[in-house]
Formats: sequence, structure tokens, C-alpha cells
Amino acid sequence: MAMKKFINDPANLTKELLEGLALCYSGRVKLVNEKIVVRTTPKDESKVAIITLGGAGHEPALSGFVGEGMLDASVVGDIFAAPGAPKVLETLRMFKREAGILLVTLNHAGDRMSASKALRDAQKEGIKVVEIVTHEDISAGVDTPIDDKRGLAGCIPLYKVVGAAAEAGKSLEEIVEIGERFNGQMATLAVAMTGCTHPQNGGAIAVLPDDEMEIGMGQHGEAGGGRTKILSADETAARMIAPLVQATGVKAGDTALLIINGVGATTLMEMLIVYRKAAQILAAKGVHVTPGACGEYLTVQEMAGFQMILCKLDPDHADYLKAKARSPYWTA
Amino acid sequence: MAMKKFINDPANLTKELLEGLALCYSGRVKLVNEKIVVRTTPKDESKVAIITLGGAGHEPALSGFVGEGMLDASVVGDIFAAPGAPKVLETLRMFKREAGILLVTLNHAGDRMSASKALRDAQKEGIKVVEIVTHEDISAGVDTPIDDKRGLAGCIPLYKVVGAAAEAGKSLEEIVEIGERFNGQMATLAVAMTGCTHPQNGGAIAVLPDDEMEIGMGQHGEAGGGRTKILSADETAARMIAPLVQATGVKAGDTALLIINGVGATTLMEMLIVYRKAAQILAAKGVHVTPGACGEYLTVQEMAGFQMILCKLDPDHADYLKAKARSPYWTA
Amino acid sequence: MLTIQKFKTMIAAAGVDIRAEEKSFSELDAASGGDGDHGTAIVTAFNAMQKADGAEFKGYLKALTDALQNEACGSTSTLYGAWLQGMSDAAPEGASELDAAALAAVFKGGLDEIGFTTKARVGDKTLMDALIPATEALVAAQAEGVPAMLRQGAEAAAKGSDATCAMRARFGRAKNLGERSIGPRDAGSASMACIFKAFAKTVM
Amino acid sequence: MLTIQKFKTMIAAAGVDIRAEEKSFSELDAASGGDGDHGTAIVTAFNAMQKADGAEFKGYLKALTDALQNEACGSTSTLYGAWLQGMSDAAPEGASELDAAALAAVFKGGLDEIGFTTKARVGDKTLMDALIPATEALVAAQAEGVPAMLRQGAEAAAKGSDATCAMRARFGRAKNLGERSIGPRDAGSASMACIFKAFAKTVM
Ligand SMILES: Nc1ncnc2c1ncn2[C@@H]1O[C@H](COP(=O)(O)OP(=O)(O)O)[C@@H](O)[C@H]1O
Ligand SMILES: Nc1ncnc2c1ncn2[C@@H]1O[C@H](COP(=O)(O)OP(=O)(O)O)[C@@H](O)[C@H]1O
Ligand SMILES: [Mg+2]
Ligand SMILES: [Mg+2]
Ligand SMILES: [Mg+2]
Ligand SMILES: [Mg+2]
Repeated sequence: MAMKKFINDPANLTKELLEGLALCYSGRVKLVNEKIVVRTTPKDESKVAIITLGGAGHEPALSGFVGEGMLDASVVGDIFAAPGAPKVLETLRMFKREAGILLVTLNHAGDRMSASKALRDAQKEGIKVVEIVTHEDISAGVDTPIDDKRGLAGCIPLYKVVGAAAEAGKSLEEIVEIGERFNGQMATLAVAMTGCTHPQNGGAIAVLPDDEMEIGMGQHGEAGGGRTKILSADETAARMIAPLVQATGVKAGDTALLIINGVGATTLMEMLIVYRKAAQILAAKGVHVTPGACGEYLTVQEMAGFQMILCKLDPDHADYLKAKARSPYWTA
Repeated sequence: MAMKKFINDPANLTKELLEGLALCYSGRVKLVNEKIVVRTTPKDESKVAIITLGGAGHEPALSGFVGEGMLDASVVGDIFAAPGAPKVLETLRMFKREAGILLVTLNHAGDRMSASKALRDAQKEGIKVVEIVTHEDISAGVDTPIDDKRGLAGCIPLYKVVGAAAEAGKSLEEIVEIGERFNGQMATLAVAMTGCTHPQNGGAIAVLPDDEMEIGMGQHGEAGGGRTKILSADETAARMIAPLVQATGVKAGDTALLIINGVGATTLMEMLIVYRKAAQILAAKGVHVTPGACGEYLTVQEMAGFQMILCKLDPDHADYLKAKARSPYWTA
Repeated sequence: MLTIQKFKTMIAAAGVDIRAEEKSFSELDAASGGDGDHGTAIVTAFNAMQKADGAEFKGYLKALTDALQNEACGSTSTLYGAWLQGMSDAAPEGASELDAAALAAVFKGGLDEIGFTTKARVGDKTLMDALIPATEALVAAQAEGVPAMLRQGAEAAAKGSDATCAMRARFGRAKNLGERSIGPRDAGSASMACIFKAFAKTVM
Repeated sequence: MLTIQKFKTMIAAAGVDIRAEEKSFSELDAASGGDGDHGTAIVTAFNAMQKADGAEFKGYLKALTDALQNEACGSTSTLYGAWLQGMSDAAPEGASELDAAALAAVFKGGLDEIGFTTKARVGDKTLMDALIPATEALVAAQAEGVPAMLRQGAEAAAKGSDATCAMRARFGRAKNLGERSIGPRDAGSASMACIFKAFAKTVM
């Protein structure tokens, strides 16, 4: 049976999708050296550059967030595969500057290995670069050691915050402080309803029984341990927001950002219904929910499900979230 | 078997999703009288109001395009069901103004009947309102009479153009001219890979064999006559762009806007790959392709497939497309 | 003579039968290239209509129209709204009983009004394929009294709906299907025939 | 003695066997909570490695590393890149033949370098469960000559991979699966065992 996807040679997926991105959003991004997406109009060299890395297959993430006010570059691997360290190092060299570089790495084994190697090599060469690792997935439990928590779509509001801080002329040290504070106050939990198809080999990932869903699914179909019969939208929202509130510590009087990130086949209709209940629960607790987002930001092919991201906001974070941004898939 | 959707009581889908939209994008839109989505900050009464109507279940369309620079209001029906004429009339009354109202109706039987009745009643009451009907689907053939051509996602760039013209203070007559000119120069063609599930009754719509796709599918699963074995992304793009070029008449030296609108489960990865080929074909013909868009704007639940929209742009259209817009799901 | 009480029972009985066939109407809609929701739409319409009340025909029919137009959505509610509106307009002022001639006039008024709302006629594969012959048969049977009128209306509606199987859709969501729309029965004609059948049963 | 020619044949033979099992490696990856692409990843790695060449061990191993790191992506290529880099570093300058002791040193160098890249060790359900015992067995068999070294390496790799079935994942994408990761074999250990088996076959 043919894969039900609009693709050409599966070996060229990443190359072609990045070319498509650069053609479609030519005013915002361009592609250099095959796997590096950068802004069409670079940020002034006096400002800190923000760079990230990761596999493809999660579109619009990560490259869709390159642009004014967000990322300066995204180093792309292949489908669900981290880019090699040499490519990361090449990008760090490209953005070498006195102000320094912030490298944002999602906590996945492949990304971490490439980033670590590139960082060591870059630092040896005198490139000023600091890494922030995101690890906000609470599916393994709120108290799981940081190294065992995956980085999910929480990287996106983080890009927004550090991107705006860089644009505002903050120093690398300041941006790291702002970013790590944000990083420490956000949490994500994912839920999946169906599996998906790996677009290169056509294999099924994360197949689920017809009447079950899984809370805690990772963003490549990695299981999360929370299999349950299908719940209603309201029950699902309630079940997910509770541990997120616990993890972030948001309480009455706090300001919070809530994002529902669809991972593929789940409709925006559903995401909005889930957002409604989660926002109502937060409001009932006396939390001030700022304007949020519902949409597909970091996907897992055509998997049905979503990630719920909750961020407790300090006043500076709230301001950075509102600042101007002009990436293909996030504007403010 | 339970439906694999995050919903509550199927009777409340539309109400809940609209509440979610208003909560999530509280800075941009609000909900009035249950089924009318309006801007949080209304446009000045001296300017022409832009209103549209249509069923829910296509999120983010249509209500996701209410906001500064685009729609003033969207009148929402139920899932895949046009709002009744009284609701449309109520909205027209709400936006009654000397500058007048432009009502944009997509050519679907239900929407047309409600709009026509509301228009007649409104005009009797002295409300100044003109209707533009979109009918840019070329699946029935480029030469099909206008009344038999459906309105697909081409309404979205049209909202952008007329919204910007209204914001710029153009008169109703001028906006109608600008809008109808745009309307006459755009064309859309859809393709589906899989069917979807009606979220109220759980029934399957537009089921397709495992190895087939259908070019010309409508946006509620209405068949379009173009069943074929699954084609590659490049072949699909080539097959679709050819009749769109013919329908719009774009030729060397012209400027064109290309949009790939995902209808549900098709990944952005695929849409970008398709965009790439279609844009390359246009460029090879000497057409200047302005920055476009790939994403989910008007969906058909979790159906896999997309709509390809091609618009030949006059210089004023190009400017209106670039003007500021701040709706939840379209910003510029 | 048809009393308003009896007429309300006719509507209620139609609602019961429509609900029993909900799934099949949606399936017919999907099978013929529609969006698979006609069952949902017609049941929603009857649910809305259930809230209407009135002591005489004109008012009750108007209340049915308002209930439909204010609480329900979609082509079906718009078309049924027009139908009922036309009936209300044609109903004699204040009457709580209709003789055969008045009933014929009411159904004729309904058909006229729905005919302004849609251009579909016999042969276009819509609910009009059931409604037009049903109304004509019912009017033609005036001399035989109310039960006969409704019985003949039901028969004509059923026949009209049967005939849609062989038709090619030209209105509504199925129109782009072309040749492939030939085969399945039109969903809207099926529910319309179901309603006429329930009407006939009730006055038998 | 192992000639560079023979070593290239070993690599080529491993590529052939790896390609033949591509699908099963991806399925193992999916079954154990991974993203179902290990077959794709390891085949991509071997495709990249095919482009490397060199007249002596150090250079050839370095060329393999570069090919992997520049053309391939993912954890597998990073880990294999480190492994081959370590081998190259440990290979004697300019040698186009390795005796048993030098071969042992090369494999030991490879293991050391990959050990800097990942913290995974025996028992963590990764390719290290095959690679660590294989390297140890190979080094221990030095006195018996190259073919015996590779044979014993292959046996140890197979046993190490078998043992992963009973393990709980603590590294890589499967780690969140917890108890449910117990049962299926680790994909990376399976491909590593396949490579050692092909090595052994080639020098038999
Ligand atoms: N323009 C029209 N004129 C007459 N009848 C129509 C028209 N459009 C649709 N119908 C009838 O409505 C039925 C479909 O109803 P329904 O599924 O409830 O509406 P929708 O098409 O809005 O989903 C069709 O089977 C047909 O009988
Ligand atoms: N951190 C790690 N340390 C050692 N081996 C690992 C690590 N992460 C993954 N692996 C190995 O890699 C295999 C998966 O490889 P592959 O599917 O190609 O990579 P990815 O996890 O990036 O999709 C696992 O079965 C395991 O043997
Ligand atoms: Mg992978
Ligand atoms: Mg409908
Ligand atoms: Mg329908
Ligand atoms: Mg994998």
C-alpha cells in the first residue's frame, strides 16, 4: 500500500521541505548550505544570536520560527534525526560575534550529543556560546530528574522570549538568566489519540487501540505511560492542566500563558474546546491567563493529539512575549 | 467505537469552540450573541464593515480571520451548516452604518439561501449592504457557470484584500470593485487523500480507497470527480497548477500569490514540498511569485489533503495583501 | 377536518420516525457526495420545532418557522423554514381547524414559498422531488377528504424520492459529483417522504 | 594480520547485511517506544560510509567518520561517528595492515570515544549492550588471532543484544516508556550485533 502522503523520493524530504519554506516565506527566511535556515534580513551583529537545532518532520518546528524577534538560525537534521555536530559547529561559526550566541537544545539524546560536541569544539575556537536545554515534559512525573525530561514544544515560547530579549539588546548573560527563568517555569504534557506514519520508511509509529488515548506521549511517538480509554475534551483538559499547574507552581494572582499545540490530525476545533476548559480551570483558580495560542507549532506527522503548554510568566516574560516577531509561523 | 476526537457533548461543539477562540485570542476577538464573532476593538464606524457567514467545523475558518485588517464579524452556523438568515440579519443590523457593509458569501447552497434572505430583509430596512459571492473552485471545469462553482479557501486572501481596503478608508463601491476584481482572478483546486469523521454524528465522509486520492474534492467531502492512484507531490503539484494557471490567466511578467491550504491531516512538511514544486513551475513560466502561505486555514476536520489557491495580483491587491492584519490566524 | 391538535400530533409523529432513521439519512447524504449530516440536520430541525406551540394554525406554523430559523442551522432548516413560513402565510387567520380546501391551500402556500428559496425542481435530486409531487397529489385529492389527501401525498412523496436514485444531482453539496451522484437516493427527499408517511399514518 | 582491503570488505559486508534487515530494525525501534526509524538511520549511515575511501587504516577510518558526520543525521550517526573517530585516533600512523594487538587497540579506542559521547553502559538497553561486551571479548581473544577475535566479538555482541530484551530503557527515545520498554530487543544493539556478525563472517 502506498503511503498516503504527498511526497517525492523519501530521501529528499528534508531538502525539499526546506526549499519550499524558503520559497513560500522568501521575505522572512532563506536556506544556506542545504540544512541551515536563517533570516532573509540578518539581525545586527551587535546583538546576541539565537540558534536552535533539531530533526525535521515536526513542521513548522523548528525552522518555522526563524525570523525577526525569534531565531536567527535553525540547524536541521533529517526526519526525526538530529543534525550532526559538524553542521551545528558550522552554524555557530557563521554567527560568531562578540555579543555571543545562545544555543537552545531540546532534551533528546541525538540533539544533546550533537550540541555538546559542537559546543566543545566552538568554545575551543573562541566562539562565545552558551546553551539552554529545554526539558519541560512532565510525563515522567513532575519530580523526574531534569536529564530524564524531554524537551517538547515549550521551546517555542522560549524562542519568543529570548528572541525578544536579544532584539532588545540584552547581553548574553542577561538572556541566559531570562531564558532559564522562563525554562524553569514552564511545563508541557502531551496526549495522543492515534499513531502516525514515518514518512521515510512508511512504518507505523505509536499505534494505539481504537478506544484508547495516551497521556504523556513524546513527540516522536515515544510512549509516555498514560494509556486510558478515550476521555471527553473537558476531562482530558482537567487531567492535563492539574499536573501542569503543580509543575509550574502557578497560583491565584499569577499570570500564565497557555498554549495548545496540535501535533497533526487533531482539529483546531478540538484544540479550542480543550483550551476553553483549561483556561476556565485556571481562571477559576484566580490565575490571569494572557492571550495564548491554539494551533500546530510542533507536529508529529499526522498523529492525532496535542501538547498542552503552561508557562508561569514574570512581568518581563509577558513583555517579551508581546514584542514584535515576524517568523513564518509565529508573529506578534 | 468512540470517535477519536477531543470533544464533549456533540451538540455543543460550535458553542464551545467559539468560546475557546474568544478566550485564547481575547485581545483580538470576542463572541456576541452565541454565534457572532467580532473584533475586541471595533473598527471605526466611518469605515466599511466586512462580514462573512458559514458553518463551523472548518477551523480556523471563518471566525479565525476576524480582526484588524480583515473581517469585522463572522456569523457562524453549526458544523458544516450555514447560519440561519435571522442570525445574518441580526449581524447586519449590528454593523449598520453609512459607509455600508460588504457581505462575503461562499458559494454553497445553504450559505447562499441564508445570505439572500438576510440581504433582502436588510435592504428593506435601509441597511446599506452589498454581497460578494466567492466561487473560485475549478474542479467542475474552468468554464463551468459561476453558480455551479463552489467557494473554497480563496475567501481568505479575499478577506485580506477587502479588509485592508476598508481599513484604508475606501468606499463600499470601491471595495466591491477591488474585491470582485480579485475574486475574478483567483482559482482554487482541492485534493483529498483520506476522508474524515463528522464530529457530531461520528459518520465517515468521503471515504477513499487505500491507494487513491481525489483531485477536486470539496470542503465538506463533496466529491469532485478526479479520482486517481496516489501521485507524487511533484506530479500532484504539476497536475493542479496547470488548470489554475489557465483559470487565472497568469502569465510571464505577472505577479501571483500561491497558497497551500491544508485541510486537516496532511502535514505541513507535505504542503511545503508541494508549494516548492508549484512555485518552481510558476517561476519557470516567468511569473513573479510573491511571498505566500502554507498552513491550515480552512480545514475539513481531519481529512488529509489540501487546497491550492492561485491569485493573479494587480498592484493594488499586492499592496492590500501586505497591509497590517491582526486576526487570530492571519497576520501581516 | 384537520384540527390543530391532530396537526401537532402529525408533526410529533414525523419527529419520531425521523429520529428513528437519523443514521440512514446521514449515510445517504455521505453516499451521494454530501457531507454526511442530513440525519443530524433534520433531527436538529425537529428538536427545534418541538419547542414551538400555538392554539391555531397560522400562529403554530409561524412558531415552527421561528423555532427552526432561530435555533437550527443549515440548508435543511432554511428550506423547512421557508416551507413552514409559506404554510403559515396561507393559513386562514385564527383557524384551529382546516377543511380539505384550506389544508390544500396551506400546503400549496408552503410549496410556493420554498420555491422562492430554491430553484431546484423535479429532476434535480433534492427534497423537491418528494415535496412537489406530494403537494400536487394532496391538492388534487381535495375532494376525497383530508385522510385521502395525506395518503396520496405520502405515496407521491415516496415515489418521488425513489425516482431520485436515477437522477444526477444539480443542487446542494452533491452537484459536483456529476455522473457519480447517480445511484444513491437523495437524502433530503428520503426524509421528506418519511415525514409525509408519518402524516398519513397519523390521520388514518 | 588484517589488511585494509579486508577491512573494507568487512564494512561492505556489514552494509549488505544491515540493508537486508532495515525493516526489522525500524520495527524494533517502534516496538520499544522509539520513532521507528533505526533501520532508516543505520542504512543512511552505511550509505554515507560507502563514499569513504583510504589506503591505510587511520585515513580510511577518519574518512568514514567524516562521511557519517557530514552526510548523515541522528543519534546513530553521531554514535557511530564517535566510534570510528576513536578507532582512527587509535590506529597506528600509516598502517595498511593491523596485527591482533593493533586491531584490539583500534577497537578499544573506538569504545573509549563512544563512551565519551554517551553515558549509556551495559544494562541501559542501547547499542552499548552489544558494543561493550563485543569489544571486551575481542580484546581478550588477542592471543588467538584476528579471526578468533572477530568471532568472539560477534558472539558477545549477539549475547549482549539478546540481553537487552529483558532490560528497561534508560537512554534514547524509549526511556520514558518505563516498564513497558521491557520485552522487545533494543534496535541499536541488534544492528550492532549484525555488524559484528558480518565482520566475523568476512574474515572466517
Ligand atoms: N439548493 C437546494 N435546493 C433544494 N434542496 C436542497 C438544496 N441543497 C440541498 N438540498 C437538500 O438538502 C439535502 C441535504 O441536506 P443537509 O445535509 O441537511 O444540508 P447540507 O447540504 O447543508 O449539509 C439534500 O439531500 C437535498 O435534498
Ligand atoms: N543516548 C544514547 N546512548 C547510546 N545509545 C543510544 C542513545 N540513544 C539512542 N541510542 C541507540 O540508538 C538506537 C536508536 O537509534 P535511531 O533510531 O537511529 O536514533 P533516534 O533515537 O535518533 O531515532 C537505540 O535503539 C539505542 O540503541
Ligand atoms: Mg529518529
Ligand atoms: Mg451540512
Ligand atoms: Mg449534508
Ligand atoms: Mg529512532
